Amino acid sequence: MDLSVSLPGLELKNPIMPASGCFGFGREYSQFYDLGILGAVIMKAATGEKRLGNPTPRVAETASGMLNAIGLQNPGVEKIIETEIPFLNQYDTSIIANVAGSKVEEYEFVAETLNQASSLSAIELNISCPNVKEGGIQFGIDPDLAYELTKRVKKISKVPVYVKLSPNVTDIVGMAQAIETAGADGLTMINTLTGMRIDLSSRKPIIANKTGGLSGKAIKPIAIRMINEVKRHVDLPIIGMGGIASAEDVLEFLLAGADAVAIGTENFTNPMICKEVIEKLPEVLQHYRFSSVKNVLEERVI
Amino acid sequence: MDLSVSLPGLELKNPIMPASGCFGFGREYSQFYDLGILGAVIMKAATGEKRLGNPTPRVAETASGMLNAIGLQNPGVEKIIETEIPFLNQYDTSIIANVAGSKVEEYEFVAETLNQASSLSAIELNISCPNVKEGGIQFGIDPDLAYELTKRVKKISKVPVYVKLSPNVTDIVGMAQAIETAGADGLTMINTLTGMRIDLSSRKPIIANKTGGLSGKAIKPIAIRMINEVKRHVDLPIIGMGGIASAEDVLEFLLAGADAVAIGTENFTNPMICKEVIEKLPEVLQHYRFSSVKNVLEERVI
Amino acid sequence: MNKELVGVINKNYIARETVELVLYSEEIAKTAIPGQFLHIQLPNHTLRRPISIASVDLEEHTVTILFKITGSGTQLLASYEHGMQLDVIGPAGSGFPIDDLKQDEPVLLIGGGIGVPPIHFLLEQLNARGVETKTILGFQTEAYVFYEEAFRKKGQTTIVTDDGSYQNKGFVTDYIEAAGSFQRYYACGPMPMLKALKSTMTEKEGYLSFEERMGCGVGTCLACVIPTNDEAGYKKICQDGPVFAANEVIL
Amino acid sequence: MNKELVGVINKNYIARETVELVLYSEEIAKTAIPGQFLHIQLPNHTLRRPISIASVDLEEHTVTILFKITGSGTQLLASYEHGMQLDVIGPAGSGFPIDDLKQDEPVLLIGGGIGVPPIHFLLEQLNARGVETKTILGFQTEAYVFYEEAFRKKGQTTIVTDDGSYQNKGFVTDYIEAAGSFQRYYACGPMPMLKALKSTMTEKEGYLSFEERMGCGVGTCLACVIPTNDEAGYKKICQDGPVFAANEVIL
Ligand SMILES: Cc1cc2nc3c(=O)[nH]c(=O)nc-3n(C[C@H](O)[C@H](O)[C@H](O)COP(=O)(O)OP(=O)(O)OC[C@H]3O[C@@H](n4cnc5c(N)ncnc54)[C@H](O)[C@@H]3O)c2cc1C
Ligand SMILES: Cc1cc2nc3c(=O)[nH]c(=O)nc-3n(C[C@H](O)[C@H](O)[C@H](O)COP(=O)(O)OP(=O)(O)OC[C@H]3O[C@@H](n4cnc5c(N)ncnc54)[C@H](O)[C@@H]3O)c2cc1C
Ligand SMILES: Cc1cc2nc3c(=O)[nH]c(=O)nc-3n(C[C@H](O)[C@H](O)[C@H](O)COP(=O)(O)O)c2cc1C
Ligand SMILES: Cc1cc2nc3c(=O)[nH]c(=O)nc-3n(C[C@H](O)[C@H](O)[C@H](O)COP(=O)(O)O)c2cc1C
Ligand code: FES
Ligand code: FES
Repeated sequence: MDLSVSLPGLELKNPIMPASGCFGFGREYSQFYDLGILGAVIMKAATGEKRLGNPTPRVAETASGMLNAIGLQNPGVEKIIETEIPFLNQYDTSIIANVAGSKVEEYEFVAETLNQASSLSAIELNISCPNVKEGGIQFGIDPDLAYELTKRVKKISKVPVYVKLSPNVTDIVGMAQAIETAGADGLTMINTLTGMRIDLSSRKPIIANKTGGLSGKAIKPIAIRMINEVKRHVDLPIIGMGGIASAEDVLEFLLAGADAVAIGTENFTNPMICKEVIEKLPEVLQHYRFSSVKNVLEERVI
Repeated sequence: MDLSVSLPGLELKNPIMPASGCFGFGREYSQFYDLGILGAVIMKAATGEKRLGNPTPRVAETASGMLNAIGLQNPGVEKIIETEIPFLNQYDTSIIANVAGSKVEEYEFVAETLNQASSLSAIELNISCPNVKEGGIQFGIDPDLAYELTKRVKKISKVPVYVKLSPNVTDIVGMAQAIETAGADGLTMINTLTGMRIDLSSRKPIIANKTGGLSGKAIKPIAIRMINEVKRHVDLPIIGMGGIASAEDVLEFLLAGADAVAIGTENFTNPMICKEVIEKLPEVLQHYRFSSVKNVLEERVI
Repeated sequence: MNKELVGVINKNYIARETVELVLYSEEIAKTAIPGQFLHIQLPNHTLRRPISIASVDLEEHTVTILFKITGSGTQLLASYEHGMQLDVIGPAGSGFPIDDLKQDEPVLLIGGGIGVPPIHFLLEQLNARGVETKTILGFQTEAYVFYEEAFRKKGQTTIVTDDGSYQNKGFVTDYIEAAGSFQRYYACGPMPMLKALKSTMTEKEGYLSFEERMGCGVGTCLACVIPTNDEAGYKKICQDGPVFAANEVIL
Repeated sequence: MNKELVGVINKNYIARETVELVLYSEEIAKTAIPGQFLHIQLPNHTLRRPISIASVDLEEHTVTILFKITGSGTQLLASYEHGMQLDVIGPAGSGFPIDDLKQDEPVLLIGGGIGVPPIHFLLEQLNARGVETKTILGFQTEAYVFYEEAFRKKGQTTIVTDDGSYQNKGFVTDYIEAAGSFQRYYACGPMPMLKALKSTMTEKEGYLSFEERMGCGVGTCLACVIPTNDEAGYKKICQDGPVFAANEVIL
């Protein structure tokens, strides 16, 4: 069955890719299966300089989900270009870089630097990381800031720019519209919802950063709702994510309005999940009377 | 062990009460246990006139949670005063009325009418029901409207006014502060998060209303985070809710900043849950070295 | 109605994707009437699953339920074995009214798919009271047919399959005329079937048993309402139903 | 490292709240080294649980793990019985380096509570290589003591309990001097114990095995980092560890 989809900068053999921060730069999961089967890989966030992230504990389990506050730990954009992109280049898959920063200038620098790397298919602006103290999150909750940032990065970037939306907002459509107006090529959504767990013995938050981002199956209904709402108002392609754990979930996201999907947390539960979902997708599409992924996108009623 | 707590208008023998809409007016659950053991009962929403609510299906299951879009179905405030409050009056428990409406005037009318009922301990303003088309939800996401509504109802009401916060906002603290400034006596939080599920066979949302409110264990980390954030900035007592399903959960909410708690969805999973949690709470408090509920409130570090 | 832990006595696959569970409960066996259901909790599922009572055995103190595997809840339910326990609320809902039946006229029973179990329980009770029954049962295909013998033993029985792969082909409604005269009909099955029955048999007294997605299952949350002709304008399927007179509900 | 389904061969409660599971895996039994762990999936839990390998049997192709019930995951793990299957990733992490040990000097092994299992696996391997071991094991109280015999059989062993309810009272660090000379130490246990060991034995070469809350367990998510003295500034407990040289990490 034809699973291919086309999005700006992304001619994907299938709509499945691992989500940023849940797959590192692919090295570890390449022990489990051939990364060449993936539609694309979204890399872990890149910042201007190396970052060491937050103190530990950085994760906590919740009902059907988890909290994380990694804090954008990464070796810095230059090191990523030098050592990680070449590794991924061995595989027949598209590479999307996730760009983060504290200031507009840092986003610009990271985007500009990444544009010099060969074989990068797109960048994803992470304007919504709730786990770093300064910056980042503000861009994700204020439509004017998001507009400004998107516009500035678009000016610099030759590769298509996707902007990743935070669900921690009152008006997700307003955010998406501001980003559309600024000229973004696509949206990715959703990032994590800010949450907290308290340890009863220590009487303190489990996560050292106190709050963390909630991801996993628990947030799927929120992701589906937001994607559907945005798709009804905004004309950009959407890479959907939030709790995907099966080929059925992928179809639910596509029907809701996503044009491709990313799988995050479930990689931790099942390191084979991307492969299993790709293998199962044709059967599931057929069962629900679709002839291809493109056929789903044509027939869905948003 | 002393489980009692004091909140404005509410001298509770324990901090446990069923959440609005998840216990009707208590009749059905009175078959399962004596409602007199409850700290309080929060009744199903009351509106000015009888409402028939949304078309069915009205609920859908999600991972560790559920969606609902009942749509404020209720017999109208006068009928509630006539037939439901007298029923609950048989039991030695506090009664809190949940007030909903489409316009400020409807809220005022309902609050005023309820104030004529004897033995009502407090009212809870439901400014956050995401499941009715007109009104309601706007009050819950706009701090100015929330301020105005709270102020007008406070002017009318002799019994303390609690305002129920919607989690579907960017700035929960801003909402809480507006409501505090307007003179509310307390906050209840959180209401449901707007979500959606799509049925793969029909290719349409499962819930007839399309979107529904997400509740249950899945949302607990979001509730804990929001309560904690609000408690650090606002000086009002908080009745906490969102996914409580055990006595341990109750302690987690109290440590996060709640002064009493409500149990919603878990009543459907286990109709005995309120009773079981009340019975288990002393043991759990003791295990974590607390001597009473008040002791938790004193010792917690927000 | 009560919440109790009941032991699983026996499990059988009786047709394709169709499982019969025999549960031990003195209380439910004693009090249940046809049309009532059990509201069953399953680990890691927020909502209980409503499953009709298919029969009771007063001597063995057992209650039999029968369900089709259609999703994660019924899948999990199918994994229960002898010796395990289920948390159930029940008997829930109101049943089929049968106290005012005349003795000397047959009644028509109509069951479609997973609507057959409560009709089977009803059959047994009517039989015990000496009321003659005629039954029409509809199934998807041959592989899904169950309880045929049980019905045949107790009265005239017509089996219909959607594709004609077993006995008659078509819809249950196609075979009502052939069933001859009856004083009243009772039916349980998918909504399109119930709608067709209501609109075809306008002059007959009939009782229909409905399905709807439930929250509480005990009458409190208003998830399961059905519009009615009376002043209230609605009734609750879980508590006032699942059985309603055909002429009181608006479909 | 691999993801595989392994069969449960046997389960035993060997001390209070402490369970030993014997699993069948030819591959893991063959390749595992002491200090490595299994990352175990449990139904309805988002995160896998890391549990150290406590021993392997190359003839029976089995891997033994041992854990204390401390929460919902280990509670569920304790419900596994002979015949059931577990989804595990492993052997994960790096182990205790032992290839460069001298043959003629003893090593000191220190285990605290649920840190004892990997130390036990290490004991077996050292013993097989003819390296003499001295062991100090710490437990909360008498009820929690396990594997005493296994250690005694293979070398000098000191048992310490927090409250003195069994043999010696106090902390494992109180008994290091009495253990006499050794070429190197290996330890696994709670963080305060590891910190105390590192700061007491500054001139000794030592290897410590750490615990941290994990996400992926395979080195990808950076949940489990520990600060180090090198240029990178951190290492990953799940992949680079859980065992580190005492002098490379900052505690
Ligand atoms: C009063 C009543 C009696 C019933 N009796 C029987 C019976 O005897 N045998 C039988 O096989 N089935 C019966 N059903 C239908 C049965 O409840 C559903 O098949 C079952 O709940 C599906 O659960 P699932 O987890 O397998 O499916 P999923 O689709 O995964 O369920 C998801 C959610 O939708 C609900 N749901 C899905 N389908 C239905 C449905 N048809 N009716 C109501 N809720 C649904 C589930 O309860 C659950 O909350 C009855 C339903 C009702 C309302
Ligand atoms: C490398 C390594 C090896 C381990 N080996 C063993 C062993 O051999 N025997 C044993 O009994 N325990 C061992 N542990 C600790 C064990 O992983 C935890 O006790 C277990 O994860 C608790 O899970 P739970 O669901 O019962 O507890 P919960 O508190 O409900 O767990 C909630 C979450 O916190 C994590 N967590 C809780 N406590 C710990 C902990 N101490 N370390 C890491 N994560 C934790 C859980 O993995 C889970 O993600 C080891 C830990 C690590 C990191
Ligand atoms: C451990 C962890 C780390 C993450 N790191 C990043 C990141 O660096 N950049 C980013 O844009 N999103 C990051 N995310 C968010 C995910 O990409 C994804 O948007 C979110 O987790 C929802 O998808 P899921 O439910 O499938 O995990 C991270 C999520 C997790 C769980
Ligand atoms: C079926 C259902 C109906 C509800 N009806 C109301 C309502 O009428 N008024 C209201 O303020 N909240 C209503 N709620 C929200 C709950 O009171 C509660 O805030 C929310 O469900 C979170 O708590 P929980 O996770 O314990 O259910 C309803 C929730 C559910 C599940
Ligand atoms: S399911 Fe709650 S009222 Fe019927
Ligand atoms: S747990 Fe993910 S890197 Fe160690």
